[in-house]
Amino acid sequence: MSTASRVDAVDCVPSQRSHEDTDRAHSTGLVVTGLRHAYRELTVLDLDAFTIAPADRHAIIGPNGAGKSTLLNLLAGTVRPTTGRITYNGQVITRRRAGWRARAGIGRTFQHPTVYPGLTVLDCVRMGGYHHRRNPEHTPEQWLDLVGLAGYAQQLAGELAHGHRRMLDLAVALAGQPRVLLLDEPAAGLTDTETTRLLDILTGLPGWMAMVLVEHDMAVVTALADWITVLHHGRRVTDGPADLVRADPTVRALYLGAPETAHAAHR
Amino acid sequence: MNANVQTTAGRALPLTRAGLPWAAPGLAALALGAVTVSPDAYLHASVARMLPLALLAVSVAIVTGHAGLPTLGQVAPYAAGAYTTARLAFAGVTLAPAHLLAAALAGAVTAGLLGAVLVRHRGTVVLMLSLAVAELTAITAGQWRAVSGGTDGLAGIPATYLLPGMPPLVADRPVLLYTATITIAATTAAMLLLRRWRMLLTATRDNEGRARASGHPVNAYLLAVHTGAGAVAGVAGALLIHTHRWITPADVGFSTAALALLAVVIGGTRSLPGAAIGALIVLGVRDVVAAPWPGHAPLLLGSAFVVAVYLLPGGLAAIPQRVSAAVGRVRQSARHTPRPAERTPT
Amino acid sequence: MLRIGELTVGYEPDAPVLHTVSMALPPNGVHAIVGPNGAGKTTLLHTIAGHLRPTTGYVMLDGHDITGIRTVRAARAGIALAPQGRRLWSSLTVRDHLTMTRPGAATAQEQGCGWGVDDLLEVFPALAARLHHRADQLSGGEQQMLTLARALRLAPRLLLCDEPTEGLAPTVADRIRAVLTDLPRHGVTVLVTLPQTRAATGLAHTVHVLTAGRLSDPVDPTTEHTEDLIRRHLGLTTDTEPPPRTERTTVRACHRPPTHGWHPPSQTPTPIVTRKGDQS
Amino acid sequence: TSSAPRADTIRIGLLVSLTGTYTTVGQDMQRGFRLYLDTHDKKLGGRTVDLVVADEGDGPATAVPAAQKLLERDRVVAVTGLVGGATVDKVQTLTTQRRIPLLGANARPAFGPVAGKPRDLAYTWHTSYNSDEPGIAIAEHVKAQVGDGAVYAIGPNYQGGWDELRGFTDTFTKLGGRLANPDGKTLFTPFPATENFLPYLNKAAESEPKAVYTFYAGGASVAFVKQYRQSDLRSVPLYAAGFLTEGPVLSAQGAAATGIRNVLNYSPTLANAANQDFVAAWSAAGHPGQPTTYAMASYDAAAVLDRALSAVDGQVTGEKLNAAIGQVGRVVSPRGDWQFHPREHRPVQRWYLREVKPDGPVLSNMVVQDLTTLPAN
Amino acid sequence: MDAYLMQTVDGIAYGLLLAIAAAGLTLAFGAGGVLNLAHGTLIAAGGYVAAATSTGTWGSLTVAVLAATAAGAAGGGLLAVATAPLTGRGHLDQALLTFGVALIGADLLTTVYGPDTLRPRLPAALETTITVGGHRYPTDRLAVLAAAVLVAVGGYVLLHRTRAGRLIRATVDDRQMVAGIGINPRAVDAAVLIASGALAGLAGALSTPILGVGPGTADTTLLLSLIIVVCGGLGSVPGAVAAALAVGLVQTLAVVTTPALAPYLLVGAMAVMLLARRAPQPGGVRG
Ligand SMILES: Nc1ncnc2c1ncn2[C@@H]1O[C@H](COP(=O)(O)OP(=O)(O)OP(=O)(O)O)[C@@H](O)[C@H]1O
Ligand SMILES: Nc1ncnc2c1ncn2[C@@H]1O[C@H](COP(=O)(O)OP(=O)(O)OP(=O)(O)O)[C@@H](O)[C@H]1O
Ligand SMILES: [Mg+2]
Ligand SMILES: [Mg+2]
Repeated sequence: MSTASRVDAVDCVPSQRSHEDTDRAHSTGLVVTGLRHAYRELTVLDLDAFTIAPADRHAIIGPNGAGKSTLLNLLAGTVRPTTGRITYNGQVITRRRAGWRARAGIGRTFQHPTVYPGLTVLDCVRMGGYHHRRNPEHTPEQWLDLVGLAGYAQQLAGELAHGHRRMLDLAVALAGQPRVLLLDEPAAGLTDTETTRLLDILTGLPGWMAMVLVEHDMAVVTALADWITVLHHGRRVTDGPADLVRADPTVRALYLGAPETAHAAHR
Repeated sequence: MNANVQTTAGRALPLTRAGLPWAAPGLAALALGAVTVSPDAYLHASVARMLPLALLAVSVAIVTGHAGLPTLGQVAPYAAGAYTTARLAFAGVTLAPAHLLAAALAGAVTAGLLGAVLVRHRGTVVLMLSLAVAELTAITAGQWRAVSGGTDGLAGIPATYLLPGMPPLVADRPVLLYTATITIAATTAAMLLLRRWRMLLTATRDNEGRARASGHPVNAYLLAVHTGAGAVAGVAGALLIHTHRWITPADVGFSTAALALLAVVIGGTRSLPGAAIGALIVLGVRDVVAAPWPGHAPLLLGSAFVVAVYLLPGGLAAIPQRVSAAVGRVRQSARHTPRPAERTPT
Repeated sequence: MLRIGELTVGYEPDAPVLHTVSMALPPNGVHAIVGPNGAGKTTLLHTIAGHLRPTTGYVMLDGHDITGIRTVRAARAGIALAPQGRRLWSSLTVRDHLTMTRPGAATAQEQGCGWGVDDLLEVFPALAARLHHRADQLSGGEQQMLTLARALRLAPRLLLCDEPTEGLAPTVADRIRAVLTDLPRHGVTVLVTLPQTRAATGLAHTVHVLTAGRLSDPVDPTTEHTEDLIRRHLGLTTDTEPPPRTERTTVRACHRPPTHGWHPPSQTPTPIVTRKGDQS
Repeated sequence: TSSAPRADTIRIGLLVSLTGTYTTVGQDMQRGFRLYLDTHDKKLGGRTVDLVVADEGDGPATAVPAAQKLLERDRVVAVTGLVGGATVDKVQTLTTQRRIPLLGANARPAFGPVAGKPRDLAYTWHTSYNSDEPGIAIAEHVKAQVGDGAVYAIGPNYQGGWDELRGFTDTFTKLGGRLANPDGKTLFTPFPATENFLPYLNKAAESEPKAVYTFYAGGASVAFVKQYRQSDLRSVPLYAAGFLTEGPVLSAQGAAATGIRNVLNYSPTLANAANQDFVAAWSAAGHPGQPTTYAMASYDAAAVLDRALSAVDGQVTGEKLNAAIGQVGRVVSPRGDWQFHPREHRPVQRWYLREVKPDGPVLSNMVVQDLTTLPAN
Repeated sequence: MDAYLMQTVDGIAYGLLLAIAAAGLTLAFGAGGVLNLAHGTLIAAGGYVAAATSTGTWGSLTVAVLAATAAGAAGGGLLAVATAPLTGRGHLDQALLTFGVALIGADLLTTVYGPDTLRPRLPAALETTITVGGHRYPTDRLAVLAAAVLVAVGGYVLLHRTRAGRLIRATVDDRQMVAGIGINPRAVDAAVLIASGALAGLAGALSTPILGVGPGTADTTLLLSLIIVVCGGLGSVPGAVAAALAVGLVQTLAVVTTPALAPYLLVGAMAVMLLARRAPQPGGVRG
C-alpha cells in the first residue's frame, strides 16, 4: 500500500461548504459526522463531516476503490458504519435499517443493477412505490414511460439488456418518491442517447429533491452537479463548486488525466 | 425494438398460465371425491391418513418456495398443533372446530417464535437450523412424558365431533371427507393469501438488497409468512390426531420433515397443490405401492425420487408448462422448415 | 480471422434477438460494435464465445467452423470473453483469479508472449493492492479491471470485450484503451462493444453499428464523416430515437412536487416515515 | 391377493421390521415363524397357511398402514410378529376394533388407557415377556453377587430402555441394593444417537461400582460392549438384559463380550428336547449362527396358532380363533414349557442366567443357572 | 481434573474421527456445491467392504482400506454420472436425487451384507489399550487420530493451496466462466464427486472398526457430517476440523458433565454455532 502516486498522507480535507448550506442540512437534510467504515483493518471510508441539504446536486468522484459506493451504502443503510453518526431531518438514523430509511425518503440506485429478475418490468416499478401513497401523477406506467421502457413492461426484468436494467433501477428508485436520491454510476454502460435521456430525467426531477451522484462520466457530472466532492482512499481530497474542482491540478493528476487523452483519436 | 412481440411469444399458453394454479386443486378435489364415493374402506383410511402430511407439505412449500427458506422445521408447529389437539381431546374438549382453531393458534405461535430466529438467515444455514428444530422437537416430545406419553407416544385419543350432537368422527368415509375438506380449504386459503403477496415475496427472494432499498421490511415479510405457514402446519397437526388418534415423537421428527420437504421438491417448490400431491405420491409409494414387497419400500421410494428428478424437472407444477411448450415446439416445426444443416465454409 | 454469416440468435424460439448478422474481421485489429442498449451486442459476443447457440448461420475462426461449439472449446481455440456484469468467482481472491487462469497452450506458443501476473498488476495497480481480497469485496471498478485482467491472462487470439471501460475512472479507462490499442501488435484481434460512439471511433480500426439485432456494414473511423455516418446508421434504424426536446417539458410537468405523499420537505422537521396511510 | 381364501386355507399376517433399526430382530422373527411352518408341512391346525408378511419399519408411522392393509385388504385372521413396543401399542387398537387376535412375539408395552377407559386386552396375546421382566429376574442374583457394593445402571433413553432398567433398579433397591449412580438415578444415554460410550463409561468408573447393569440392543450393543472393554470399567463385572449379546451382535462384539452375565428367557444351549429339535431345524434351514429369543418367540407364536387352530371348527373367524388361543394351555417350547397368564395374556415362564463363553469356535450364551419364574401368579 | 483430561483426549479423538467422516462431504458439498445425501451410504459401503475384507492381519487391513476407498470412489463416480444432468437445478433437486440414491443404496447394502451390525477385525496391536498419563486408552482410536491428521492436512493443502481447490470453488461460483478459461466444469464436478466418494469409503474403513457398521450407520454419519460441514463454514477444512472437534467435545465432555441435557446437546450446540456466526448482511452490498 505504498506507491508514490498515493496520497495516503492527505488527511481529510475540511469541507468548503458554506454555513448556510450546512445549517439547512442539519434541519432538513442528511448530515454525516465522523463517519468511518473499515473492513477488518482496512479503512475504506473516513469522512469528518459531510452534508446533503434539500435541492443539493452533489457529485462524488474519485478513483476506483475510493469508497464512493461505500459512502452511498452507508447513507442508504445497506452497511453499518464502524464509527460515526448520520442524521436525517435532525434525527439520528445511524442504527436505522435500509428499509426504514427508504420509507423515510432516502432512495438509491445500484452500481450493478439486477432489480428483481423474476418479476416483470412493470411489477418491479410497482414494488418500488409499494410503500407510498398511490399518486395519480406517478403511476408505474408513467415511470416506465419516463425511462423509456414502456415497451418492455411485461418482459421479465431478468431478461433485460444491461443498459435497460440500469434505467429500470432508476425507475424503481424514483417510484419510491425519494427526497434524497443516491445514484451510483447511473450513466455507466448507457449509450449516448440513453445518457441524454438520463440527463433529461434527472434535471427534470423536482428541484427540492437532493441528489448524490457517483459518476465517472465527467460530462454527466458537469451537466448535473453544482457541488463536487473528490474522494481518494476513503478521504476527501477536495470539494467545491464543479468548475473549480475540475480545474484542480491534484484532481487532474489523480483522477481525470489529461483532458485530451480521454477521447484521443486513434494512432 | 419489437419488445411486444418478444414478450408474448414463446411463453406458456395464456389458458394454462391463468388457470394452472386452480386446475390442480380442482383436480385434486375431484379425485378425492371419487375416492370418497368408492366403496373401498381401505382406500378411505389410507388416503385420510396421508392428508395430514399433505397439508404439512403445503406449509413447507409456503416457507421453502415462497419465502425462499428451505425448512425442515415446520414439524415444530405441526407438533404443537397435534399435541394441543391431543391434550384438548384428553381433557374432554372434542369439538373439531375448537381443535382446529387451537391447533392453528399453537402452530402460529410456535412458528412465530422460531421464525424470529430463522428469518435472519438464508440458504443452507436455515436448512441446518431448521434441522436442529426438527430434532429438538422430536427429542422434546420424547422427553416431555406428561404431554407426549414418552417415546412410545399416545394412543387411544378420544375421537372428535364435528358439531355437538353429531356422531364421533371414526368411520373411514366421514373422516376422509372431513380431512379432505379441511386440507383443500386450508390449501386454497393459503394460495389466495399468497397470490396477494406474490410480488413482495418474489422481490424478496430475487434481490433482497433492492427490496430493502425500496423500503420493504424483508424480514418482517418472511416472519409473517413463516407464522402463517405455522398456522397451516398446526391445522395439519390437528388432522393428524383426528385421522390417526395416536401420535409418537417420531411423527414430528426429522424423517417426517424430510418426507415433507422431498414432497415439496417433487411438487415443484412453489406449488401448494403440487406439494400436497407430492406428499400423497410419496406416502402412496411407501405404504401402498410397496406393500406387496415388504422390506423394499425404501428401494421403491428411492427409485421414485430418482425418476421424479429426471422426468419432472421443476416438479409436478411444471408439467402443464412443459406440455404447452412441447405443443408450441411442434407447432413451430410445422410452420418453419427445419434450418439448413449445411453451412458454407468459403 | 473471424467470419460470421447469417447469424440468427434468440433466447426464445420464435423471437430472435439477432437477425441474420454477418461480419468479417480481419486479423490484428481493434473492431468496435456500437449500438443502443438492448440492440444485441452482448448477445453477439456471447454467441461467438459459445455461451449461446445460434439458430441459423455460422461462425468461423481462422477458417474453422466453430458454430455452436461449447465454451470450453472456444476458450481452447483462443477466444476470451471479458463479459459485461463482471461474472467473477466471488469466493476467490484476486490472486486466485489471475493464477488460476493460464494461457491456452496453443495460443501462448504461437504468440510467444502472454500476460504475466506481474504485467497485469502493472496495468492495474489498484488490483495489486487488493491481491488477497475476495472478488466480492472489490469495488465496482476493481471488479471490472479484474474481469479484463482475467481475459488477458488467457493470452487469447480473439479478445471479446463487453463494454470494458464501464465504471472505470477516466485515467484507468485511458490506460485500458491504450492496452487494447496495443494488443493487435501481439497478434491479438479485439472485438469490443462500446455504448458511446466517440469512444469507439477513438479506439477502433473498424466500427460496426448494431441496431435492433441488425448489423451495419463496417465503417472506417479514419474517414471524415464517420460520426455522422454512424449517427445515421443509428438514427435510421432505431425506434428509440433521442427524445425530441419537447419531451423535456413533459418530463418537467410530471415532476411538479406532488400535493400529497411525495411532498417537498418543509423547514420544520416532520415525521419522516411516509408509509401508506401514515397521514390521513 | 384380495380374493377370498379357500375354506381350508387361512391367512395370517406377520408384521415385522424388515427395514430400519430393528431389521435384524424382524428377520429373526420371520425366520422363526417360517421355521415352524416349514417343519409342520406349511400347515397350522390342519389348514394351509397363506402367510402375508408386512413391513413394520421403524415404528407406527409405517407399521400402522401396513397393519391396516393386512386387516382390510388381506383380511387375515390373526396378526403376529411386531417388533417395537410403540407399534404394538398403536396396532392393538386396530386389531381389537376388528376382533382379530394380535399375537405379539416381541415387545409388550404398558398399554395405557383408551379414551379414558382401561385398554381392552381380550384380543391381545404375547409369546414374549414384559420389558421390565429381565431386570426383575436378575436383580436378586446381582444383589447376592455384589453384597454391599453398589451397581451402576446405564441404558438407552427411550421407553424400552426406561422399562428394562426400571425393572432392575426397582427390584434391586427393594432388595436393599444401592445404585452407584451419583443421584441414585439410572444414566440414560441419547438414543439412537449415541455411538461413543467411552465418556459415559469412564465417568461411571469414577463412582467405583462393584458391577454394572445395562440394556442395549442391536448396533448400540456392539459399540457398548467393545468400548466397555476399552474403558476404565473393563474389569468390573457387567450384567445385562440378554439382548445385549443376543444373536449376530455377539459375533461382531467378539472376544470383548466374553464373561458378560445376562438374563433371558431362552438360550440356544438349553438341554430340553424341543430346543434340540429347534436348534437342529434352524441349522438345517441354513440360517447362520444360533437361534435367538426373537426367533424362538415367533416360533412359539406359530405353535400357539397351530394348537388354537386345530381347536377351531369350520370357518375360522377372529372371535373363534381368539377363544381358542385362550384354551391352548401348556405350550411345549424350546425355552421350556409355559402357559398363558390368564389375565395378562403373556407367558408364565422361567428366566435363565447366561454367560458369554466360547462354545467351540464361536461364542455362545451358555446357561449358568435358572433364576425365577415370572410373572408370579 | 485428571479425568477430564482423559475425556478431552477422547473428545479430540472422537472429533477427528468425525472429521474424517465429514471430509468427503466437506469436499462435495462445502467446496463443490453438491448436496450429497448419499454420503452416509458411501461411508457405510466402505465400512461393509472393509468388514468383509479384513481378517485381523495387517495385510488384510491394508487391502480393506484400499478396497473401501475404491468402492467409495466408484460410488462417487456413479453419483457424478447421476447428478450430471442436474447442473444448475439447485440444491433441493440434488437432495432429492441423492436421497433417492441413498435409499436404493441402503437397500442394496442390506440385501448384500445383511441387516446385522458388522465390525472389521483389526490386528491385535490395534485392539489393545495403551496407558496415557495413568489412564488406559484404546489404540485404535489413536491410530484413527493419526489418520485424521493426515487426511485433514492433505485436504487443507488440496482445497486451500492448489489450483484444483480453486477450480472447485470457481466452478460453484460461475461455471460458464470456468469453461471460459478452457476448463471443463463437468470434469471438475466429476472429479469432486469421485474424490469425495473415495474419502467417504476411506472414512468407512477407518471408523467402522470403532463404531461398527449397520443399517443405521448411513443416517447417523450423514447427519453428523452435515452438521460439521455447515458449522465449519462450508468448504473450509480448518473450519470443518474445528467444528468436528467441537462436536466431539460436546459428545464426550458435555454429555457426562450435564447428563440431563445430553439428548439436546448435539443439535443445541449446532444451533448455537450457527447462530453465533454473524447473520449475513444479505445481498446488495455490492452496489
Ligand atoms: N436471458 C434472456 N432472455 C430473454 N431475452 C433476453 C435475455 N437476455 C437478453 N435478452 C434480450 O435480448 C435483447 C438484446 O440484449 P443484449 O444484452 O444483447 O443487448 P446489448 O446490446 O448488450 O445491450 P446493453 O448495451 O444494454 O448491454 C434485449 O432486448 C434483451 O431484452
Ligand atoms: N466487503 C468488503 N470487504 C473488504 N473490502 C471491501 C469490501 N467492500 C468494499 N471493499 C473495499 O473498499 C474500497 C472502496 O470500495 P467502493 O465500492 O466504495 O469503491 P468505489 O469508490 O465505489 O469504487 P468504484 O468506482 O470502482 O465503484 C475498495 O477498495 C474495496 O476493495
Ligand atoms: Mg462504486
Ligand atoms: Mg450488453
